[in-house]
Formats: sequence, structure tokens, C-alpha cells
Amino acid sequence: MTLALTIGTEYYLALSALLFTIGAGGLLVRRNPLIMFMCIELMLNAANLAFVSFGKEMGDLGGQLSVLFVLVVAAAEVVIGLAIVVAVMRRRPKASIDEVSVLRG
Amino acid sequence: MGLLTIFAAALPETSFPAIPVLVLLPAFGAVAVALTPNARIGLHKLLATVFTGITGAISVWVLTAFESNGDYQFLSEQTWVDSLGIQWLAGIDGISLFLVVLTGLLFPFVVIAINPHHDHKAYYIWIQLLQTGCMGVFVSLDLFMFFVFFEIVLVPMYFLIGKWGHGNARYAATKFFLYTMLGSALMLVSIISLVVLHSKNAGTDLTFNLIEIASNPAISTTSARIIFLGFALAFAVKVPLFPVHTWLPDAHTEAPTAGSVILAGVMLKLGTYGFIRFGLYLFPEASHFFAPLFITLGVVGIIYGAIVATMQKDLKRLVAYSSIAHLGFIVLGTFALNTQGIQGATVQMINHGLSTGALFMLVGLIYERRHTRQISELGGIQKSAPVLAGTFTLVMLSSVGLPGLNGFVGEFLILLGAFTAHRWWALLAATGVILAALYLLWAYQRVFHGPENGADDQDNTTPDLTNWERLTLFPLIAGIIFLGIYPKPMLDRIEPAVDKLVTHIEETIGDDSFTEPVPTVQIRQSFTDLLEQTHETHEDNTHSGGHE
Amino acid sequence: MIQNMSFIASNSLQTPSVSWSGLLPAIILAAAAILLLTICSLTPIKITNQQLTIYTCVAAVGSLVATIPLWLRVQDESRGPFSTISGAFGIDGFSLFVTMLLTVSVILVSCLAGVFLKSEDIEGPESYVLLLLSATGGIIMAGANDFIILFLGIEVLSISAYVLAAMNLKRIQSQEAGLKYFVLGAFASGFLLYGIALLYGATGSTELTAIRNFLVDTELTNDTLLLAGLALIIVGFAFKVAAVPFHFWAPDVYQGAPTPFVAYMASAIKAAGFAAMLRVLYVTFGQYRADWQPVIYGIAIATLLLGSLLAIVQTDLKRMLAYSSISHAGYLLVGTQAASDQGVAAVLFYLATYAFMVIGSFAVISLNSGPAGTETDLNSVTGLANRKPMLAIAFTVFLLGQAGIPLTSGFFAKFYVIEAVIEEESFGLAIVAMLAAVIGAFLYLRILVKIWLTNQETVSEEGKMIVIPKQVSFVLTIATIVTLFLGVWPEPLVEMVQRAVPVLMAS
Amino acid sequence: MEAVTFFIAALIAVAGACGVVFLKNPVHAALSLVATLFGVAIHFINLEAYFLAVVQVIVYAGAIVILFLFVIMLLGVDRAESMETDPIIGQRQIALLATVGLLILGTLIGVAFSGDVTGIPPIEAQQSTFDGGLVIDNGSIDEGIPPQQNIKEIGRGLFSTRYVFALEITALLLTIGVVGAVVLTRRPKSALDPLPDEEPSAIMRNSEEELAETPSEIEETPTEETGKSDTENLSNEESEVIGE
Repeated sequence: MTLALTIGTEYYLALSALLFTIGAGGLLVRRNPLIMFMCIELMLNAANLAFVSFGKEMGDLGGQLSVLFVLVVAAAEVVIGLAIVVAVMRRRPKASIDEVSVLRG
Repeated sequence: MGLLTIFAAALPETSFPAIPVLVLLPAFGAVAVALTPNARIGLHKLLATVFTGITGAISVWVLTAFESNGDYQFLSEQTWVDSLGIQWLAGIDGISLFLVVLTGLLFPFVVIAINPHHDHKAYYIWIQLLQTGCMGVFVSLDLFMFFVFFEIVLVPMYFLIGKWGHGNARYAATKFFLYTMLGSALMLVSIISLVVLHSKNAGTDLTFNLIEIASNPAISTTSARIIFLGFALAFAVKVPLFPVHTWLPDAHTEAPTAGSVILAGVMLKLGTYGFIRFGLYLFPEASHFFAPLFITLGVVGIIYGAIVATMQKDLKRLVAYSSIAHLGFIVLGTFALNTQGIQGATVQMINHGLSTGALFMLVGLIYERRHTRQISELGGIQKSAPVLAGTFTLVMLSSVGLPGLNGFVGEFLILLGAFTAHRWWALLAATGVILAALYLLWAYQRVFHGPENGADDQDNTTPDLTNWERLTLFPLIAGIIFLGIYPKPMLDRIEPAVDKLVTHIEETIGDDSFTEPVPTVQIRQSFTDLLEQTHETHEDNTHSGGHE
Repeated sequence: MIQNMSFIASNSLQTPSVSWSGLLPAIILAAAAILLLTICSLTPIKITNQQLTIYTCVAAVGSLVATIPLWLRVQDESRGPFSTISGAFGIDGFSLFVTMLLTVSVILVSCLAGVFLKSEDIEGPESYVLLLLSATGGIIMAGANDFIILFLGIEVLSISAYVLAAMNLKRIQSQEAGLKYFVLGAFASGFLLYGIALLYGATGSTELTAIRNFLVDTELTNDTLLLAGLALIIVGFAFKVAAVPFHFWAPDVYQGAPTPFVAYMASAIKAAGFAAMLRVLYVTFGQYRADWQPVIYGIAIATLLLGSLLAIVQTDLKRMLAYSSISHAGYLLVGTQAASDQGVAAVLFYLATYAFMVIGSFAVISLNSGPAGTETDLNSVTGLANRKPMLAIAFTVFLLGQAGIPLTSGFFAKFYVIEAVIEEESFGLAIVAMLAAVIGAFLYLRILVKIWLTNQETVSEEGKMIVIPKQVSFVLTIATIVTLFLGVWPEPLVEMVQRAVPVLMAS
Repeated sequence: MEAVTFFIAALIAVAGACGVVFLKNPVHAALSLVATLFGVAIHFINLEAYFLAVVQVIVYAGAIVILFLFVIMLLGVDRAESMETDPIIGQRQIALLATVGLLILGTLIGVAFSGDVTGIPPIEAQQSTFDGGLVIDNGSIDEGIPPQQNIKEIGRGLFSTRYVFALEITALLLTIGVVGAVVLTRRPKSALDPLPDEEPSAIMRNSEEELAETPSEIEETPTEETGKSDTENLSNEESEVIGE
């Protein structure tokens, strides 16, 4: 079976939008900070995908270059986020962060 | 820095920069008090007396140097925020002259006559800053400058009520602050809208100069009306006019005596003065359009104030409500939009300052003696304190508007003006005079006649006024009598400015004016003749003090 | 520009020209941070907090001084604003003004931080390093002429701030504040980045100049993608500046984070956020103002009203100031909404004056909050006027300033914003803003009542023993003087902000 | 062929994303994140971003996810699993925001399929007309560029354009990452403030007498490892019970 379908930018864009929404929704729904961080990674990846596919369509390298920087940002964010989680969990040895929140919105 | 340059610039124009000194001297006094050590209470009072006293003296000098024409005098001008067209522009004309003098004299009087019970230093600082603010409002001819002073008076008054007040003072102070700030917040929007629209339509740079804006009415009728309402709300709250008056009884009742005297004497005039200077002058058409509304509110205020005052159990609250009634008169006169009405309103502002100020003083003295202001708990003071009772009678009668005392002059002119413009409203308002007589006399009866409550079981009766108190009350009483008998010098100085204003209004609103210009000179002449005839027998020790 | 990139025939690499003097303010801060880190890791000698404070101040002053020749150059008619590194970083009056503001806040905050870190027994140069780096990020944001640079600047600024918020390891509240700040900040970054990606797709570049030129030259047949990107970017910025409905992190973070760094967040981070927002919305998407102005209008109204209303019901000082800072963000949005040079100038004026007031307020709170820094309840200032009159006076000046009482800089800031917005004929917004000011005034009066009009029933020994360290009294003096001076004589700053108009310069 | 790859990779990516959101165990979630990252990497190859595809796998899957797993293991899987924070905001708002999210999704997908996506003219026309600062690489559209070319271009792009500034900024970012991690995971020297929530319950357990005597003992001992402080608390309690 052959697909006569050409995959244009819109397909990539739709996929990236889907990933972004899953990421954003997951961040709001999940309450585990680690999973929340992963959801942030999903959002950033969605943006990356959009960057690259736009770059491809326009034949511009800027999209790919932007992704490189987003990668660095993602790495730096994760490091700090995880460090904060480790710090919190060290103060709260009895696990559940459910009780942790002294500060309520 | 800026202030110094203002000084420097004012110098070459007039030989003596009266206005900057009038405005800034009390502020320097406040700084001087702030720099003295906390414990030197006597020094604080001395400094405050000196600084406010000099201010008062200068204001009297201004009164003598004032020429009876309709122009702004003692002008002082200095750029402030040039890029936004804001400047320091101040001047005095007949309308503001007596308010400046009142502000100049009432403050030293309050400083000398009334001692705070605690925190002397802060008290004198706030009092003097308050004087700066009030003085600034009355001399401002720049809208920005006016707003700054109009709003800044809130802070000293807030602290005066909150810190030295009685009972629920913090509540009253906060209410006072928020109410008046709400009004002035919308006024700020109005001021800016006016200035921006004016500069856009007239194609000029931004300017907050009152005279320039008034002389070139560039904005459309509709926007002028809306903007006028913004101004009017601020002034109505400050006056206070009927539906937005609720802060006043609280503030007056809980304020310390000094606060009440200043509030009644000067600060309520910020609103009525604002109506005349900014409402009528900037928006003649809108004032004319909304005049029925404000006259109605004024009359409602007169009747309402009188009725509610009748029902008060607290003597100070009663005086506060009587204030509302009096201010209703002033608004009525203002919106009669003719010479008699506005002149009467201006005169009545001064009169109300004197009479109600004195009434609050006396209530304060009674409170000091009996530690209660409940009318039911007072009584029979006349027996033990006849001089106090006599003074109270005099002041009360002036407040009622008895011919021969100052209250009569203003009320008569106002009713005359209102009658020319809207006679039925004037008739209604006249009933307010009767009601005033009713509730004040009734209150007098309950407080001063009858058995002396509370004094029976204890041995002490109410002590009479001390010599010092008599001395401090004397200027107010003298003013009340003098202005009642011989208001001519005052009217002479006020009239040209009012005439000019009325001409300005009539030019703008054109022929469909509902005010029928009455030959003003004739009426005033006959009026003063009448006064002089009626009271030539009246013994007046103040006559010699007049300068004519 | 990128045009010639893929067809460079030769193998030699041509790097873009760099105007080092233009980058100097940022370089000084970053280099100072790295140098400090290096020194501290190489030498065994303990460096005291005081020395670190002085070092940081010197670096910030150096950066501030470096902006002066740039400012003069930019104001010079014949030379004007310029950009460097192939148009990545623009140096105009706007970016320089924000740079000055940031360096001044770093100076003030580092003074507070020195005292705080000492009392909390936190040693090491890291907080100063992060403070300096964060400010560098802010400078980059203010001058960024490219979305990617802007994004990286925001991240440098915010990631340091996350760490600063979680700095106080002794208090769990601090780490939780850091966690909350981090999660929501990163969430916002995600939105911002996705918005940037969509804008890249819609306009073909991430460079602001290119985008603006593209929008001016091209009539888009379908601008859905552009508007979607714009919306996402606005959401991202709204998170960063704590505008309603993306404000909910602010109170928690303000309450939990160390007080000096809260002062930094409220002053510098807000300033940098608005700087970036103004450059993007007003300068780059000025063509599309009809589309974004209503959105900002709505956000501004919600922010003003909700911020001031929620502030009233709080009982914790830091939370109160957090909500009031939300409400102040509303004012800044009002100025942004005006989308005029006057509006930009008003926002800059507001930011500058607010920075001093808010740093001063938090300085007072951190002094008054007891040895552990936890007593931030409203009742903790009860009778402050009796205990520490000077402190009470300074606090009063800051509170009155924030309430917008005349003769304080806060009044003129509000006045200027309202003026700008009325010139654009948004009367409704002006009225709402002033109503919010009245509601907000109630909040400040509540605090003033506690300070001046309430007598403390029991004077605790600790309460009496507030010692004002030199650095803090320096901060308080500066903040008070600036607040009062600019209230009486705002002309110098007005002239300055009117020249700090943002422009986009191609290389 | 491209279509087949696209749909397979898309399936992997979306499935992975769903896994992150719906799997309870953080380890599983991290692993499904790897799936998403791989899926995206395949898309990158499809889009001729070869270098990025490699970096995606090395940095994301190789470093970031490993970091996640490392922290999960450090904290203990079971604890990480039950580590739920308070909702950021109330449940209702979450539902609301989720709806908003779905709306965004719908809009974006609608946008994506609405024909000319960007307002930019279609590719054929674009080559001649469009000059928005873009590079039109004729080769890449028809034949595709070889991977080496891609790396070379990226290198040039990074160092010979404005991106060199961005590159410098990333240096700052990484510094902050290092400094921040060091600061946050350091142990504080002086005594810790008591934990606000647990304090009352700890006090409740003691009798009134002991409460008067031992308020300072309730504070945690700062330098101890987490498990140890647990046992210490326990032993304190035990000794008190014995004391009674």
C-alpha cells in the first residue's frame, strides 16, 4: 500500500500542537512535581517540532538553530527544578508532598 | 530644590512673594517642629504658633494689599513639570481672598486655643501641613497643582482624626479618607481628560493653566458635561452634598476639637470653593445644565440636615448635621448662577467657618467639662457657666442666621439669588432657616437649661469659661459680630470677582439663561443700608477694627 | 543577517562585529559574577557577606556608570540608537533606562541581601552571583532584538530567580515558594516559546526587526497563526509579570521566598518583564495593535480590580504587598495598553518609582519580621511608630507612595499612566484604574492604622530590639529620598523617560 | 514513505506523551518521555534536521531523562510515586484550564489544516517573492541536503550570525544551572526552622508536661540523613513513653 499523501507543514504543526496541549494539560492535571517537569519537556519539544517544521518549509536554518538553544534552556531548567525537588524532599522526609504545601494559592 | 526656585522666581514679579510664603511657611514650620526633640512640648507649640502666626499675619497683609477688582492678584508662576505643561501658578481673587484669610487666621487660633492630649510633636506637624494643603487649594490656578493640594490635605486630616480623635476614630478616619479619595480619583481622570481634550481640540500644548483653559472652551458640550460631573462628584463628597455626606457626621463626631474646627472651618470649603472656582468657571454650560440637579441636592441637604440634626442625641453630631444644612445653602447659592447667589455663597463660606468653627470649639469645651456629648446627659449648664452659655447663644444665633450676625448676610444673599433664579426652591430652602432655629434652640434648651445632670451627686458644677478661653474665643465672636453688622468691606472685595465670573457664565450660556440679571448694585446697596439702619444701635466694639 | 549563510563559499568563518562598549553593562555584571565565583572557589579564605555586598555594589555601580556614555551617545542626534552582533542586541534609550533601573535595584537588593544572609547564616557567594547573573538576563531582555535572545534572557533572569526564591534552605516555605515559582515560570516559558515558534512560522523570522518589516510590507491573507502566536506570547508575559488571571503564583512565592529577593522580584523582574513586553507588543507588533490592545485592556482591568480587592482581605504583610504588586502590574498594563510613546514613558516612570517604593517596603518588612524572618503578619507592625519612629516614617512614605498620594513619586507615576491612557481616549480604563487606586488605598490605610494608630498591648523584648543595620538604613534613606524627591520634582525623571523610547535597529 | 514514517513517529510521540501524563509511576513516565523524544527525533530526520535529531537523542534522552531517573532513584521510587503536591489551583480551575487547553488545541489544529498556514505564499511562489530574512535553500526542497551539509550550516549559523550572542548567553544559563544546583543541594549549617504543618501533630502526641520540657527537641536535627532523623524522632518518643 502506498500513501499518496504528502506530509506538509500542517501535519507537523498539528502534531506539535497535540504534544503541546498534552504537555500543558498534563502539567495542570498531574500533581507530582517530577511529572510536571516532564510535561514542561513535552511543551518545549512541541515548540521544537514547530520550529523545525517551519524552518523546513521556509528553507530557513533559524528554526533549527533556535531548537539548539531551547535544548540548553530545557537542560538548565531541569537541573534547577530537580535540585529544588531534592531540596524540598530532604526537608520533608516523610514523603508525600500532599501535606507539604504550607503555601496555598 | 523646586521649592527654592519657586521662591526665586516669585521675587522679581512682586515685591513680596506673598503666595509662596503663605503656602510654604507652615510646611517649613512643620519641618522645624520635626527637627526639635520630642520632649520639648512647649517649644513645639511655640514654633507652631510662630509659623502659623506669621502666616496669619501675611494673610492679613494680603487682605489689606488686595485691590478690589476682579483680577487675580499676587500672581506667582513657575514651571514645574514642563514637558507635561504643569506649572506652579497661584493667585488670589475676591472669591479666594477671604478663604485665604480664614485659613491664615483659623490655624494659629486653633494652635493657640487647643492643646492636644498626647503626641504633641506629631500633632503640630500635621496641623501645619494641613494648613499648607488648604492654603494651596485656595490659591491654585493650575489644575495639577490644585489636585495635589486638594488630595494632600487628606493625609494630615486622616492622622489628626485617627490619632487624636475619640471613640471609633480609626473607622471615621478611614471612611473620611476613602470617601474623599474616591471623589478625587474620578476628578483626576476628569482633570486629565479636560486637559488632554482641550489641548487636542485647541491644538495647543498640554496645559493645566486654569485661566487658559477657561478662556478657550475647546471641548464639546457633551464631554464638558461628563467631565464636569467628575469634578462635581469630588466636590460634592468634600462639601458634602446630600447623598455622599455620610462620612461627615462620623468624621466630625470622632475628630478632636481642633480637627472639627478645621474640618468645618476650612476643609469643607474646599468643596464649595471648588464648585465656584473650577465647576462654574471651567464649565459654565455644564453648570447651567446641571444646576437644577445641584440646587435640588442642596435643598434636600438643607431640609435633610435640619431634620436629622433635630433627632441627634449627640451634641457634636447635631452640629455636624447642621453643617450639612448650611453647606446645602452654599451649594444652592452657587448654582443660582447669579451675582447675589455666588456672592452669598462666598460670604456664607466664611460665615460658616466662623460660626460652626466656634460651635465646635464650644462643644469641645463642654465635653472637656462634662466628659460627655450626649444631650440627655447634659443640662443646666447655664446656671453654673453663664458666660459659656451666653457665648453659645450668640454663636448659635449666628448659625441660625439672626439678622445682625454674620450668618444672616450670607443666607439672605443666597436666598435672594436663589429666589431670582428658582423661587420655589428658595422658598423651600427658607424653611431650612426655620428648622435650623428649631433644632438649635431646642438643643440649647436641653443642654443649658433644666437641672444639671450628673453635677448633683458629684460636688463639682460645670466651671465657666476661663479667662484664657474667653480670650481665645474672642476673635471668633468679634468676627461673627463684625461681619454681621458691617459686611460691606467684605462684599466690596468679593463682588468684582463674582461679577466677572457671572459675566463669563452668561457669555457662554447665551440668551437662554434662566437667570434674570437683577441690578446687583442696587440690591446690595439697599441691603447694606438696611443692615446699617437696623443695627446702628448695636454696640460694636469691633467697628474700629474695620479698614474703610 | 542570515541570508548569505548557506551559500558562503569560502571556508573562513566570519563572525559578526561586536560593539563591546554597547554590551559593556551586561558584560560587567556577568564577568563580575563569574569572577566572584572563580575567586571564591579558588581561595580558601572566607569572604564575609559584607565584602560580598560591597563587591556586588561595585559591580552594579560599574555597570551603571558604563551606561552613562552609552546614554549620551544614544541621545546624540547625529549618532542615535544602534544594534550590535548582527542586530541581536539593540542599544537604545529604552534598553539603557531599563539597564540603569536593574543595576540600581541590584545595588539596593544586595544591601538588603547582605543583612538577610548574615542573619540566616547563609554563607557563600552564590546568591550574589545569581543576583548579578539574573540582572544580566534582565539587561539582555531589555535590549533583545531577537525572540531567541529575548527568550534566553528571560530564562537567565528567571532561572536565577527560581534559585533565589528557594535559597533559604532552613525554611521549607522558601523551597516550596521556589518550587511553585519554578513550575509556573517554566509553564509560562513553554507558552512563550510556543508563541515564538508560531510567530516564526507566521512571519518567517525570529528577529524583531525582520518581523516588523515583514508585517509592515506584507498584507497577510490569513493571520490566524500570527494571532495565535501573539496570544500565547501575551499569556507567557502575563505569567511573568503576574497579571490576572495568571497571577496565582505571586502571593505564595512572595510570602515564602526570602524577603530581599522578593523585593528583587517585585522591582527588577517586573521591570524586565515589562520592558520585553513593551518592545514586543508596542514596537514589533505595533501594526497589530488593534488586535492585542483589547486583550491587554481586559487583562489590565482584571488585574487592577482583582489585585486590589484580594489585597484587602489578606492578613500577611508579604501577601498584601504581593497582591498590591499585582495591582501595580495592572497600572503598568494600563500604560502598555496605551501603545504610545507617552504610554511607554509612563510605564518606565512607574517602574522606576515603584522599584524604590517596593524595595523600601520589603526592607522594612524584613527588618520587622523578627530574627527568623517569619513574623510577617499584619499585626507585626502594630505600634511600629512607637518602637522605631524613623522606620515607621519611611514605611509610611512608601505606603502613601504606593497608594498614589500627591507629593510622592507614586502619585505622579499614576498620574502619568492615566494621562497616557487618556490621550489614547481609553476613558473607561482610566476610571477603573483610579477606582482600583481607591480600593488599594484601603489596603495601605490598614497597614498605616496598625503602624500609627494602634498601640501594642504587650511590647515584647524582641520587638523593641530592632536594630537597623547600616546597609539597610542606606537603602531606606535612598528609597525615601527618591520617593519624596520625585514626588515634588518629577521633571528630571520625566525628561529621561521621554527620551527612553524604544526603537528597533537593524544591524 | 515520508507519510508512513510520519504517522508511525507521530504515534510513538503521542503515545509517549500520553504515557507521561497518565502513568502513575514516575519511572514509567520518564521512559515514555523517552519514547516521545525518539518520536520527535524521527520527525527531525524527516525534516532533514539531522544534527538536531542526533542532539535530541543524546541530550534529551541521554542526559535529561537520565537526570530524571537519577533523581527518582535518589528520592526512592516509592516516594517519588506518592509525591503529589497540592493542585496549583482548585480542581474546578483545572477543569476550566483543561477545557481552555483543548480549545487551544482545536484552534491550532484548525489553523494547521486551514490551507495556507502562515500567510506566507506557497513554497513555489515563495522562492521568488518572499524576502522576510529567510534562506531559501533550493537544494533542500528537491533533493534534500546531505547530513554533513546540515552540520556545517548549523556551525556556521551558530558562529557567524546573531546567534553567536545567544550561544554566549547559554553559557550563563549553564553556569546558573551549576551554581543553582550546588546551592540548593547544600546542607544548611545552622538549625532548621521547624516544619509548619507537622509541628502541631508532633506536639499533640506529647503529654502536657513533656510539652513544657521538650519544645526544642521537636525541632529536627539538621545534619542527619532523612532516615536517621526519622528514627531519632521515634527513639525520642519511645524514651518518653518509657519515661512515663
